[in-house]
Amino acid sequence: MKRFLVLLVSVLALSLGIAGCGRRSGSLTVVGSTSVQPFMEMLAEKYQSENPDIQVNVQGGGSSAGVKSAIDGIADLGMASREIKDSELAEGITPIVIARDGIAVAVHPENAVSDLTIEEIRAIFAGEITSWEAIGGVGDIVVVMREEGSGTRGAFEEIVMNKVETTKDSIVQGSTGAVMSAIAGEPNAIGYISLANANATVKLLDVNGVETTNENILNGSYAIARPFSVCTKGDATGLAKDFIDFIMGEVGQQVLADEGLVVGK
Amino acid sequence: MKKNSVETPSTHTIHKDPGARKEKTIHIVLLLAATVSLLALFLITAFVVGEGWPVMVKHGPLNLILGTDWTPSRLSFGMLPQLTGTLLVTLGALLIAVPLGVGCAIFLAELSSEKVANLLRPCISLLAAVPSVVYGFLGVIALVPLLRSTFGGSGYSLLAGSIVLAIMILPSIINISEDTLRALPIDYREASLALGSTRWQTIWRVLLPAARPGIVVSIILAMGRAIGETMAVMMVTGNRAKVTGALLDPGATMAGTIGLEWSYAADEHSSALFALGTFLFIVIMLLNGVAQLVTSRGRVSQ
Amino acid sequence: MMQSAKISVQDFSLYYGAFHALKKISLGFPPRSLTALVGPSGCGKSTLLRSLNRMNDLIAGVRVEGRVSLEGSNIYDPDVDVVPLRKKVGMVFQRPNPFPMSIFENIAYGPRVHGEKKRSRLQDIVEQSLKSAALWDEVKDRLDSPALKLSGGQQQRLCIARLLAVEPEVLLMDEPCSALDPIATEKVEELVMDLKKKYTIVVVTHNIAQAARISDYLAFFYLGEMIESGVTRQLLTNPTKHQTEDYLTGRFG
Amino acid sequence: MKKRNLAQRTAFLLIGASAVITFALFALILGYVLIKGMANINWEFLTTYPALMGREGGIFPTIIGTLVLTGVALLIAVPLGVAAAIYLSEYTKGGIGIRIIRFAIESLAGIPSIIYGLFGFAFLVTFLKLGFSVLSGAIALALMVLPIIIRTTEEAIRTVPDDYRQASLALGATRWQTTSRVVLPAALPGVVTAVMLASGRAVGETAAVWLTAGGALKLPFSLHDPTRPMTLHLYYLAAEGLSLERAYATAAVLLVLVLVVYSLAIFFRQKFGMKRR
Repeated sequence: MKRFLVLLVSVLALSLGIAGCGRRSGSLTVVGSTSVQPFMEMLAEKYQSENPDIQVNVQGGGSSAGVKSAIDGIADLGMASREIKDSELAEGITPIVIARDGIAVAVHPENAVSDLTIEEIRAIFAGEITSWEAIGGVGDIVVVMREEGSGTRGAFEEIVMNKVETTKDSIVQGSTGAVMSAIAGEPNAIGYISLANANATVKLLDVNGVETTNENILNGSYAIARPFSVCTKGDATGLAKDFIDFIMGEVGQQVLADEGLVVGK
Repeated sequence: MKKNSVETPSTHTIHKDPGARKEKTIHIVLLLAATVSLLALFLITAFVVGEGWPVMVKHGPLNLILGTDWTPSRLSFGMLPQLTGTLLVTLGALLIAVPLGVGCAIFLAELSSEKVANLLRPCISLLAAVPSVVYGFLGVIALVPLLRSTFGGSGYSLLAGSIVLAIMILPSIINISEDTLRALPIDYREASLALGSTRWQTIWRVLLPAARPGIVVSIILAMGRAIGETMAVMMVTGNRAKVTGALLDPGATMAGTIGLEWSYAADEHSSALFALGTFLFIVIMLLNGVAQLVTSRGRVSQ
Repeated sequence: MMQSAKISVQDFSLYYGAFHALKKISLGFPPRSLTALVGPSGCGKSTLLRSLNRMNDLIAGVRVEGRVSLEGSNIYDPDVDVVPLRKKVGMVFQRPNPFPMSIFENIAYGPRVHGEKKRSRLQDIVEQSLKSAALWDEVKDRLDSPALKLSGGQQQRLCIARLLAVEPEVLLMDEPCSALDPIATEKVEELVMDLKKKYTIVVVTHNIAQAARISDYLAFFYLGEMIESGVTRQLLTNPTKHQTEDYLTGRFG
Repeated sequence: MKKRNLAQRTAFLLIGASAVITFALFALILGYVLIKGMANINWEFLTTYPALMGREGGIFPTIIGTLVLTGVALLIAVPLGVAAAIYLSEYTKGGIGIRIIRFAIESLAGIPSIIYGLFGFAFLVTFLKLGFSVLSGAIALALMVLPIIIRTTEEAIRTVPDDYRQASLALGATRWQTTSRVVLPAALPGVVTAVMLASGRAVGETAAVWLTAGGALKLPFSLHDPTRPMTLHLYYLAAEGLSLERAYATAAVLLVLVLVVYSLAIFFRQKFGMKRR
């Protein structure tokens, strides 16, 4: 039983002691947007294979948690899938856009509609058009949206809604995947998703007659896209700068392009 | 003549024995371990309430509770949609789970043979072990499509949440209700049967009323579980932040909204989620209090 | 009797909350002899026994007045540590209560908690104690088997052996045979007769015949009071108080 | 007379139906997940790293994540919980302070896991700057399972007969000697039950670790590394629609682990003759 006491005391000491000690050198912690996370993990994998002594920890948590972690020094790099807010810039955050992700408007594959104007999309998401009949389809529209605060939603509202409020009469899902499965299971659904994560279970609509492709985003004819960025407190230095340089270099940008993101100016 | 009060032996002995000091140290270490729970409760309260405080102060708790518009991007934090959503989902779950659970408890305690009961009882305990995210997963792939094809609409609905929750809270209702029924003295049954009542009359008029405190406790505890459940509910309810009275509508709950939005929430939005958490915390603590009160009143083993 | 007593109580009263359980008891227990406490249920005899090594401390709301002297010093003095006290004044309970351990571990428990670590020394103590408790021959081949597998009488003798292993000076026995059959009772009684040559023993019993067989002195209790005490044979043949006579002739209890 | 029989027959029919429905549900849920999942489980799935966020490959790091989080949580919670249970059952007879502590324990037991998550995020991750890490997740889990350990252990200790304590004390053993050498060994099966119930809860938890452990799909090499347990991985697989087969398989692995742990708990509890909660 003495051992039991020793154990008790040492666990207490351990948990307190560990709280105080520092991180290994040669490691980077990247925290933030779950949309950027998969791409960052691939970048980290590539980077570590070139620099075997360096550990890159990539964690989710969301854009805000990422930026906040960078401000608080919990993370070396924050990841954001939305514009950096003024309040965050005021804390000395330096963002770098590493790629852009198109936001596609998606419907059920069997939906007759395949092209909408941006005004029609706005009217649908504002709850002004509630029936497909008004725009060439059948049935009542079921709107699927991302949750409040999501980068995809933020970008969609900023670019498409133009200060018009979105309807409350919608299903709200926590991820692009969940939005897609809601649309795939509901013939009358419409929603917006990350282009890089889109798959064949849903049909992507043309907007103003322009197909949703990376080329069209790059040439500016398809305007709904959001920035993926990493950020540091102040200017990046040391390992963090090295990793950012890698991401912005040829190899890094190619990894992102291969995964369906829009890179380059 | 000397008077000695002998309530705790250690208080009035002088520790000449060298071992006594060790005893005292152990006593203190154990006491400290016991107070960790209190410390944890204090810290949880302080940090959840503390983080939610700015929004509480800025908007006023009453405005938050009664506000019907939840639009964090416009800094509008009406929480009535989540409050009513939580209430509806929970009531729906209880409506399904209480009759099933109490029925099942009666079956196990009064009707089935001991052999069958001993076989079935572990199954219920195992049902309680299934992680909530597994229920959520099954809800998305099986229940939502089923509701869609049965009732129309998208299938994502408060009803879907209620059904998933009902399954999740069934085991605790069955367990506690059965324990309470079994703890009733055999005399009750004999007395009632000796008066010529049928078994059902005995159960309905004698045993169930006598077991009421235990069953009530089981329902209150199940309610707490249902109100606080996050993952499973968030995955199937559709999370629409709009006040509704219809179980077939999509809707949001307090816990579900926190789970859904915490990762992207910044500044005031984040604080608002903690405020939502504070209300959730208050509701749960009230339920806990009631459960503890009923328990100590009815001397029910829980 | 008082002067030569190993342990004695003087003007001793005990309360459970408001209930006055022992009323100003004065009684001495002579060394190397057996004193039996008798009386009907609830008369306070067990309470008095448990006061002699302060086992009553474990019950909430107990309050005592008066003295219990062990070799002249009051065991209720504030500077007394109950741990060495209970080592000196050991107790055997109504129901045999061996620990759920092996026979060996049961006996070795006491010496161990008092600091004995050497295995060879412990083995000696176990053998010696079991021999003193007249159990050695029955269990010497299975010291590692669980104590709870022994019969009731063997368990009770094991408990006595366990007590002897800590080298007490006073043995308190609370109806030690009430849970045993007649044959086991006989064996325990034989053991007790043997032990009283070395130890001061106090036995609570409601079996008058047993008290007559084993005790040197007798004290009769009724409703929290000690009615009378004296040499066993005299008291049994010639009680001076009518309550004692009523009890002995079986009118109550 | 007939009417009474009819009432009884109807009632018993309904009761029987509720039992049948409950157990059919039980069989359906477990059977569905296990059958669907087992088809996709093989040695490779259990021992290889996921690729493309889990669309391909196995779940090895998430199994380790679950085990490490649970292990560290127990390392913190078991000594604390057992010590607290000992204090409450052996060292005190009540009083206002003890009533408050008991209230705190009962309250902790009722607090939903999302609140533990919020607390962990605000206090451990941000305030103590432990970051999204194994340690943050494990501490949040430890506090969550603490009441389970305390209550189950206390109950086990209470079933130890008072005879043992009295015998030990009467031999001149101190309270701690009595507790550690006699009472605890006798209550050991109950303590094991407590540990099993707590690990089952920790293994199955999602919300509390989601907000505290980070969720990186990597092996954690120190307490400061982030990690992703199986529950969280299943959530991502299901919610992000990454891979349905892998979601089933992960759910099955998770379920098997939890069921094994709970079965052990039930086994020890029945062996020990304790009551269910």
